[in-house]
Amino acid sequence: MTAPTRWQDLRRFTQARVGLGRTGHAVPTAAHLDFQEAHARARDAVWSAFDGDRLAAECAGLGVPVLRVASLARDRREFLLRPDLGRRIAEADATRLAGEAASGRIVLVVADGLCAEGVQRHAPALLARLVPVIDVGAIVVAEQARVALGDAVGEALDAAAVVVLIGERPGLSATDSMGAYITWAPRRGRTDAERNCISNIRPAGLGFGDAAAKLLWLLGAARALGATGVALKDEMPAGILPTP
Amino acid sequence: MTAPTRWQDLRRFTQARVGLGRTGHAVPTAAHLDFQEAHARARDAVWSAFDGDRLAAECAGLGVPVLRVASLARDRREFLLRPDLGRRIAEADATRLAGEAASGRIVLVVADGLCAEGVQRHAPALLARLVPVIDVGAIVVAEQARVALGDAVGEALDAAAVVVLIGERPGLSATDSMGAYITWAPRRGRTDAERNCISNIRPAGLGFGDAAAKLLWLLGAARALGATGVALKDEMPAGILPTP
Amino acid sequence: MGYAHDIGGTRYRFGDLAALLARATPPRSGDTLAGVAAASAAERVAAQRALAELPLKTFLAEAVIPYEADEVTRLIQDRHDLGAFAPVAHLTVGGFRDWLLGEGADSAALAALRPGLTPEMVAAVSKIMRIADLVTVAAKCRVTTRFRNTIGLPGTLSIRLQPNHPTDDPRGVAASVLDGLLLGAGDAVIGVNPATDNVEAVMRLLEMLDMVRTRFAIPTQSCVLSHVTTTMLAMERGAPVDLVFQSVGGTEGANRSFGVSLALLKEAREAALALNRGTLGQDVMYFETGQGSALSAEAHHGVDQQTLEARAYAVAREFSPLLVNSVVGFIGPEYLFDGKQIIRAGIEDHFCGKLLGLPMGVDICYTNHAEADQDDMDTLLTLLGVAGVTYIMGVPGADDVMLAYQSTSFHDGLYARAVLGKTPAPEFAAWLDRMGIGRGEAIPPALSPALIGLG
Amino acid sequence: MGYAHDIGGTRYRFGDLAALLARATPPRSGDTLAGVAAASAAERVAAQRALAELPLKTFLAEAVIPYEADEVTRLIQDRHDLGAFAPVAHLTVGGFRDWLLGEGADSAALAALRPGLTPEMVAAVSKIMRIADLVTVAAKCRVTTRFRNTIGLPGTLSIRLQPNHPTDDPRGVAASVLDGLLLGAGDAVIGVNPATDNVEAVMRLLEMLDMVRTRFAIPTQSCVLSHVTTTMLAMERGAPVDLVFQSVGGTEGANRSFGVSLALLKEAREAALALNRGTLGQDVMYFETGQGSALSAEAHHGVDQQTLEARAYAVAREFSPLLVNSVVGFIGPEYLFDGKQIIRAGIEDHFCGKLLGLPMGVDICYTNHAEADQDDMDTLLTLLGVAGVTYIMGVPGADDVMLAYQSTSFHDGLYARAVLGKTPAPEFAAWLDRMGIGRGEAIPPALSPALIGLG
Ligand code: B12
Ligand code: B12
Repeated sequence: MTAPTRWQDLRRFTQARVGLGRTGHAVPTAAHLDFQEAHARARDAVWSAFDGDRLAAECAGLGVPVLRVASLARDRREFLLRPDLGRRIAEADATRLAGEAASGRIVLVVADGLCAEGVQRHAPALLARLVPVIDVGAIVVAEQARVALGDAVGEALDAAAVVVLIGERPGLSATDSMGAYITWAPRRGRTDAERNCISNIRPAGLGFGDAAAKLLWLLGAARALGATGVALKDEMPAGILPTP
Repeated sequence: MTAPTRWQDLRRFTQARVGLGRTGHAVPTAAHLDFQEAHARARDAVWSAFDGDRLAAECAGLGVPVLRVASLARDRREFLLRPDLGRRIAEADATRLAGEAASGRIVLVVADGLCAEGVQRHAPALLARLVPVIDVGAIVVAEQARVALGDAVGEALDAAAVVVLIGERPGLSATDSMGAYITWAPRRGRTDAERNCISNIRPAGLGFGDAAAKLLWLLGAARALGATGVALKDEMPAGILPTP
Repeated sequence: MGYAHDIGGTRYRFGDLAALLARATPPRSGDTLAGVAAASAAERVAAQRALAELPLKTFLAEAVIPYEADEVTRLIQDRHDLGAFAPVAHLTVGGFRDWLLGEGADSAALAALRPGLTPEMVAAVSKIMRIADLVTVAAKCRVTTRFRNTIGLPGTLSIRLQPNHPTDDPRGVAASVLDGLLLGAGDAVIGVNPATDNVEAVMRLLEMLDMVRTRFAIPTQSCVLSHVTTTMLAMERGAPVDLVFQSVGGTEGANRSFGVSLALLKEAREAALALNRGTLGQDVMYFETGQGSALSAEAHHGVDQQTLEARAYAVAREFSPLLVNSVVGFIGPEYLFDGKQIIRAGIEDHFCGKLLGLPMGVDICYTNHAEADQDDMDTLLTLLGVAGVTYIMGVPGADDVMLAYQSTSFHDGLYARAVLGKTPAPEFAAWLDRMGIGRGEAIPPALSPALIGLG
Repeated sequence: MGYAHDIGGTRYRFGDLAALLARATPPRSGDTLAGVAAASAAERVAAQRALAELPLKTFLAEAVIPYEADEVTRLIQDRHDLGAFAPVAHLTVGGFRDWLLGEGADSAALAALRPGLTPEMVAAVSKIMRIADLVTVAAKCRVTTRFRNTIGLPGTLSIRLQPNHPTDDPRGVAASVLDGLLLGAGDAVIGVNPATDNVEAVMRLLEMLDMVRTRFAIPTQSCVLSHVTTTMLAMERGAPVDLVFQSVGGTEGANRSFGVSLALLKEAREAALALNRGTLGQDVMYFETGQGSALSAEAHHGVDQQTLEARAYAVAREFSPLLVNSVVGFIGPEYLFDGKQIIRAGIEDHFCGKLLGLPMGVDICYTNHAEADQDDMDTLLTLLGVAGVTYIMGVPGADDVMLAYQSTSFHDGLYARAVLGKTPAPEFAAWLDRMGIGRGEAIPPALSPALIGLG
């Protein structure tokens, strides 16, 4: 590759919408319409359906119990407008989960969040890398779920830590992005200052190998510190080997 | 009264919001909040309920048949978004009306239109002045109705002319205004260019006596011309006596 | 002829040009009511992409309403100037957007292009433009008209003083006129909508307005917005008519439902020209338009309401008007549901009118059955001010006590001028200054109410 | 203490000041979610009327969140300057609106008043103001700050260049930086949101940004918007930190959920001041806020989200920031449902921030789960430009590929500057000129990509 001399050559370094050119002060028509189309798609992605059955089936082969739960949000619209409901589970569900207690072990929650598409597609790949190398008590497939739902689930299961793999809100350029939120000693009422986050997990973002490695590192550090959150800094060195 | 010297004295000549004063380029807070309150009220007025039973009962004493009809709009929301439905009546209703034929006579339609409040309150007073002096075949109380519904009603009844008394859209300063639309030889498909209109009938606008007088004049002129609409100019002289 | 485009593996088909235009339109209730709107965001984008690829020339070959069936189509096609069209003749609709936004399209180039544009071309390109695009291009357009003052100069914002009264009481109207003058309104026109169509009453109003104008020596024009036939009658009978007003629509049928035709408008204009009352110019017509009127008259031919609105501008420009405005939120939620739709439509209308060469104002307004409020109006007013709107309305306290809707107030006019650094028409600005208007709360002696019969 | 007002024969009661403020707020989903919104338009008007009659002094006597329970309340009350408050001490909230809009309230009077205002007073008055009012008053406020250039001078509009990348790849970030510079962005700050919280990665980004700035000799500042504790660690380890960033909220609890406190922010500021990297000034803090964050953290105490937002500005102003912006549509529809609510909130936030004396920018943005689109953003951008917003964001093509939301693009910044006649910060404008930026489509040699490692 030679050094870029044309503006649009900048595109080779990033997926960001650089080098669009200009007409007057506006973006050219082609770029404008690309944007409009991407917006229509991203809006649809918010409403993409989560196939919990399929996901649970795909996780079944991993050799750990696979449980199911749903938040108190009854449908997608309610989920969007009532984040409080998306964070909670029914008392009956909490009791049911308590029966499966995974005391002191790590619970992995797979949640639709703001976009089911990516989680549906990518969670199995990440789980396949993760489950063999950590002490997993259970995988919980959660529908209409926010990040903090992991606290209630982790509390019910008496987990040492909970890792929530969740659909990040869809953007124009990626509607398949996954976030991972790690909370040590999960219980209801934890704030976001008490978790750590790995974001933008997707093939065109942070790869599954890298994401699994980072999760592993953070879980190890959390165990050493006895906490996640602001107090736990990600100091994983750059050169570390990704899990296979 | 002395000549006004202060700006706000202009208010004595009109209900319009003149002489509000100013703070910088804006209206003072008091006037701003008056406006906000009036807006809340006017919006409610759009949804004010039309009590067709009561109106029909009040018209019963006038000695002409009182009929009832409703447009195809099923509720208020549909009425607002589907003016086409507010102009039409069911075939069955047309047939029913045809049985009551008022051939060659004048049909008075009382319709809720965009605001039931004023029609509910003022239509009886106007009808009381009108019915004794014109040849009325029937009074038709119409719900969820637009002006052009009168065409369908008039056609079904084979009327010489139809006069639609209808709730005008509510404004900030008047939520009880009534319009009267006159159509000679009514039949479906008439355009607004083929009607005449008397507007702003209400105590604080055009009085009932004046309105009745004008209707009388227009109906007479329409009969002479054999038409209403653009071709028929309101040339009623200013000095004419209102009906009592 | 049909059009099609694929989005995400689905092929969207559009039966003809009218369908393509309608599906490409940003969402609005009127197009849904007419059954012509896109069914999904994806279908809308597909239509926009297909539209962007369409050669502009297509609009010369294919009419959205047949030539034989509609005199507005005939007007549009007969008046089209191929020479003026040449600079953009090779472009697609998408290319035309780029051209309009580009630096080459300066005020002079845009003015030269006007006779080469049809309303359908202008409507089409607006459908693939964002609000910022529409503002940018409109702000480059210059349209100047004259009667007793100069409307539309760069850096000016004029105001129609709208002093309506529920019974047309001349003193009530006069009080509102004075209120408006004291707040700097009235340079576009002092224009009353009469509550009645009574010829005598209309003439009384015309005389009163003329009296106020001459007593106060205001460099402006007046108008009573009765039906054009009523105004013609008043002219015949010697009333002092400055401007002839009429609502117009974008199809022959819509105009018929308004009781007008191109021939009638021509006749009315000639009558007004014969009065020769203008001092600086003879632009004697005033038109109002508004999305939805053709559909309301069931004369829309399956064409979307914004394209029809642009066609109404073709009617208007035939008669060299002093003023044209869309009454954008005037009818109700069945055509423009909420503030968002009203704002978009207002910006589109202004853009289309300006691009076609009209002295375009906007009645920034809403009714109480629509989902809109003063915040939406402040927003649209500010946007239009930046876009260089020619004039807006001035209604006492924003509340029209006769038409029962909310428009911009006299105060709103002051706001827009102040915050955007705009001035009234120069002759009127000088008059305001001479009269001492705008300083303090007292009524300046030169504008004594007694002088116009208010005592 | 309770409040009440009658509307149309119904008495509406408001239990305390917080309830009164909440019920008087224009509708938004977040207040409904919190259960504090008015139940009807009539109740809202009743609350606005009661609020308009409330003496401003009440806010000094009654706290919306108890002094004992919240360090933000303590900050507000302890810092209140009775002397500065004197000019408006006799006014009600309604009278305060009139005062603000009046001619006496010029830029100097407004600046002098700042230490006398509490966020609650400012939030209260905004609730009875229309968008035009909020624009008018904000446009009169002048706030100027300095680090390596001068932000906030009249007639300027600055832009934060936001070159995010999903994996923080330095070359990817650099490409976006260059794109932005070529389109005139970056005078407010070149500020990256890091996808990871990895300290090493954050330091790599800080070094890369500093390298770009020095190679191209750009008179601006850079920032990596990691958590304040991560930035402190980076400073400790010698990274070139210009500005310390942190998200803040309007309650102690909201800040706790963000992992910060007033003491921590003070410590961070002192560390940054010690680096002494500013050339024209030492305003070293950068804060982001946004309606809804306190409720999201379940730390809202029954106070409406807009009042809490204003309280976040009290936190910000304690630390003399170079930049503060609300990320107004960033979180989602649960707090601001659609374009209309985002627009209103954006205008309120800007007004409140400016009145309290902050260098207020706005991230004009929306997410794909909200009911909003580019037209809404163009609208808010234009309004804010007229209101004199200090700075906006610049994101390649308006699409943030890491944060997954749409903000203003570099092009949008050019639009706003062009259509409103604004310029960048003067030092940056001169640099753009020197570099030959803005002329044509080629990359000027002085900005060769190879110079910053893109080859
Ligand atoms: C809305 C409105 C319009 C809209 C109607 C479109 C629509 N879909 O609603 C538009 C903008 C198109 C319009 C146009 C005109 N209008 Co108009 N309009 C009104 C307004 C503000 C409200 C009417 C209302 O609430 N109707 C009640 C609802 C329930 O009825 P509807 O079935 O939904 O609506 C129908 C009627 O409103 C009718 N209509 C509307 N205006 C007119 C005017 C005349 C003369 C007739 C016969 C019918 C008519 O058209 C609608 C569709 O069928 C009134 C003022 C008022 N306060 O009432 C003036 C008013 C009725 N209009 C008036 C006039 C003069 C006109 C025009 C003639 C102006 C012109 N010079 O072109 C035109 C043409 C009318 C026509 N022949 O078609 C005058 C009538 C004076 C008179 N006594 O004759 C009024 C009183 C006020 C005014 N000065 O503008 N109008
Ligand atoms: C929305 C958002 C926010 C919102 C969250 C409010 C809300 N109600 O949604 C606000 C603006 C408040 C926010 C704040 C911050 N955020 Co944030 N945020 C995001 C964003 C854009 C989307 C998250 C999402 O889609 N979640 C999925 C949905 C389904 O989950 P949810 O339950 O609805 O939302 C919860 C999480 O999003 C969580 N959350 C949001 N941000 C962060 C950050 C951290 C470190 C943690 C642990 C949790 C967390 O808070 C929400 C409410 O509980 C991501 C980027 C991305 N592409 O994902 C960045 C992101 C997660 N945030 C980030 C950061 C750094 C922050 C801040 C620490 C910034 C600062 N310096 O203060 C703060 C503080 C966070 C905290 N401790 O509370 C980084 C995290 C980097 C990392 N790997 O640790 C990200 C990746 C991007 C970025 N650089 O800004 N954020």
